[in-house]
Amino acid sequence: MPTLFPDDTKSIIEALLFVSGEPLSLKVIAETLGRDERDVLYYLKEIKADCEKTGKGFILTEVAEGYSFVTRPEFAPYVEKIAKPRLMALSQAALETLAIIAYRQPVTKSEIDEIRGVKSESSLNTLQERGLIKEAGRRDTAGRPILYVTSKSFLKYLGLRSLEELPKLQETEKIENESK
Amino acid sequence: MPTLFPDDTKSIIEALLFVSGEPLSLKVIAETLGRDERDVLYYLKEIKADCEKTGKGFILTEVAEGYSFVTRPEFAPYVEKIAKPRLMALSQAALETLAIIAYRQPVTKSEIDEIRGVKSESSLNTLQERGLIKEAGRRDTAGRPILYVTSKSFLKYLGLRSLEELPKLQETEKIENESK
Amino acid sequence: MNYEVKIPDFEGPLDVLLHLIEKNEIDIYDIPIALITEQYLEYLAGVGELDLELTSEFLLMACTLLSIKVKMLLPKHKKAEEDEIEEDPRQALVEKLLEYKQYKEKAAEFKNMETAQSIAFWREVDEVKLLSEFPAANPLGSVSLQDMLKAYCHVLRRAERKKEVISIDREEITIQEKIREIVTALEERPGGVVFYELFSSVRRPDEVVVTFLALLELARRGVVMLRQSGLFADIIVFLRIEEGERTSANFVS
Repeated sequence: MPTLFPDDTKSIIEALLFVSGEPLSLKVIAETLGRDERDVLYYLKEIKADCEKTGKGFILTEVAEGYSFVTRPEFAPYVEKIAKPRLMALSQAALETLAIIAYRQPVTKSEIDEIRGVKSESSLNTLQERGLIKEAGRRDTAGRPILYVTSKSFLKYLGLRSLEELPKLQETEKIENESK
Repeated sequence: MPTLFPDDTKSIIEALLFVSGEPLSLKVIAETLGRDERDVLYYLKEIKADCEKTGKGFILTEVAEGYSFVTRPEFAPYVEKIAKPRLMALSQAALETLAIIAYRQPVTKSEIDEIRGVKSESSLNTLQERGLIKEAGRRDTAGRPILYVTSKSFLKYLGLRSLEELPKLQETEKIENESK
Repeated sequence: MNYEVKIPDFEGPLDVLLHLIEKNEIDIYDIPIALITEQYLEYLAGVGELDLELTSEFLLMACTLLSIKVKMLLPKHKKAEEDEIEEDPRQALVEKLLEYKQYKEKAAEFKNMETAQSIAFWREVDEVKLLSEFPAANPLGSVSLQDMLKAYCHVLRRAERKKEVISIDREEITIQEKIREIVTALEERPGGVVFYELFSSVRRPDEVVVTFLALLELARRGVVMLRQSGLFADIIVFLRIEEGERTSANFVS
């Protein structure tokens, strides 16, 4: 079964698995190499064993779609530092915009602009990129402006089960007074 | 120098290199691990040797002020079948413009035009779109023209470790004058 | 003289000159300007149409060459050799050519490096997957519920102060909402509703318009029917029920 340059075949499979961001199916690997799927499977097993044996930083996993190298789970705390996107603190403008959306949803950009007295374009972008707000259709008025609402993760990160749990406005005034 | 779990450190470095799409600098690796850069360098050398020795599908290269795994060049015929298609090679005009920027950075569009004897507008656009050059402020002269410099991707694109590795210009005399 | 059938793709006038210098095996520091000018003009004539921007640059170079040629034909001042070193009219051009030449050569080296790099592949990182594996930190950062409330109060107070200037926030009713309202009302009254009744609770003029538009829209979609038994009789609005059930939700999609 193993043929002419067995080591090369194995290395090429490694190269393919390495370069692909997505899992590769047995079929795709076999077609790329012009080899039998059985042969490929044989090498995949070897690659898997190699990774285990030599304590590599990554291992070969088999998922529904195929085979893929993934980093060793126990290294996640380190990998996370590199892979995790860093976030800057939300600006006061973004916070205000978020608060308005939270209490007045669904709400349009121009309504937010009017309450804040300034344009909220970039705040809306930031909040949307972070998945704190989302679009919810359009208002049926002139220009059909986009309506914004808060997202599920907004609730999750504030530790709320539903929007009803948002403190009422009277309470907010209390807080405001207390904080003075 | 090597410490508690030497093997783990090496594997973690592998995991970091594996997960990062961009070359990782010694500094970033060392900070992520909370280790000395010297230690990291030691392991990087070992990882490099491992890749060579065991005929892996990928090798460790030093490029763009950092380290990165890349597929073994001789496997390119297979890898390119599954990798995302590459962008077209740069045109002669773009390469000339890139060379002028690489050696004379920071440099303005009109300086480039002057040297090439033709307009470089579209080359500049191409290079900027591909992230090989970037703007770096403006020259404090009439019209405040934009200054261009090469990016990190430029180093990666040509396989250079740093700008110091650029092939030397023959007219050393001239360059010295310019750099003053 | 042999004309090249295929005109090589030059990057500009300097590139053409370098090509001519190379082809004629000329010392760049001692360019036979008459010969080069002649060949350059021949080249220009051969290219046919250039795009307008390039044309001007090629023509400018032709002028430069011709003016150098003229300067070189002019008799030199007799005592020039003794008194001062007279500048070669070709000097500026030679410098430009040399400078361009070195970058052109580097461009060729870049080309080789580019080719060499094109067979090394970087890992394609699946950003989406990474994000799901390592979800971004709390997108709110350290913002607490209280922070948000404070921000809201702050905004409201600011808006309050400006209220006299700003138009008062009025309740807007959309056609969509009105449609929903009408359909709900009609569903409860299979016998139909008198047209005017639909406007009985409407107080503001814009709401009248919205109500009317909503009715028109419903009629257009075939959701409601309007019936009038005679001239000046009441117009009755019915919900048109078709086979299968409809809920008000269907009408507002």
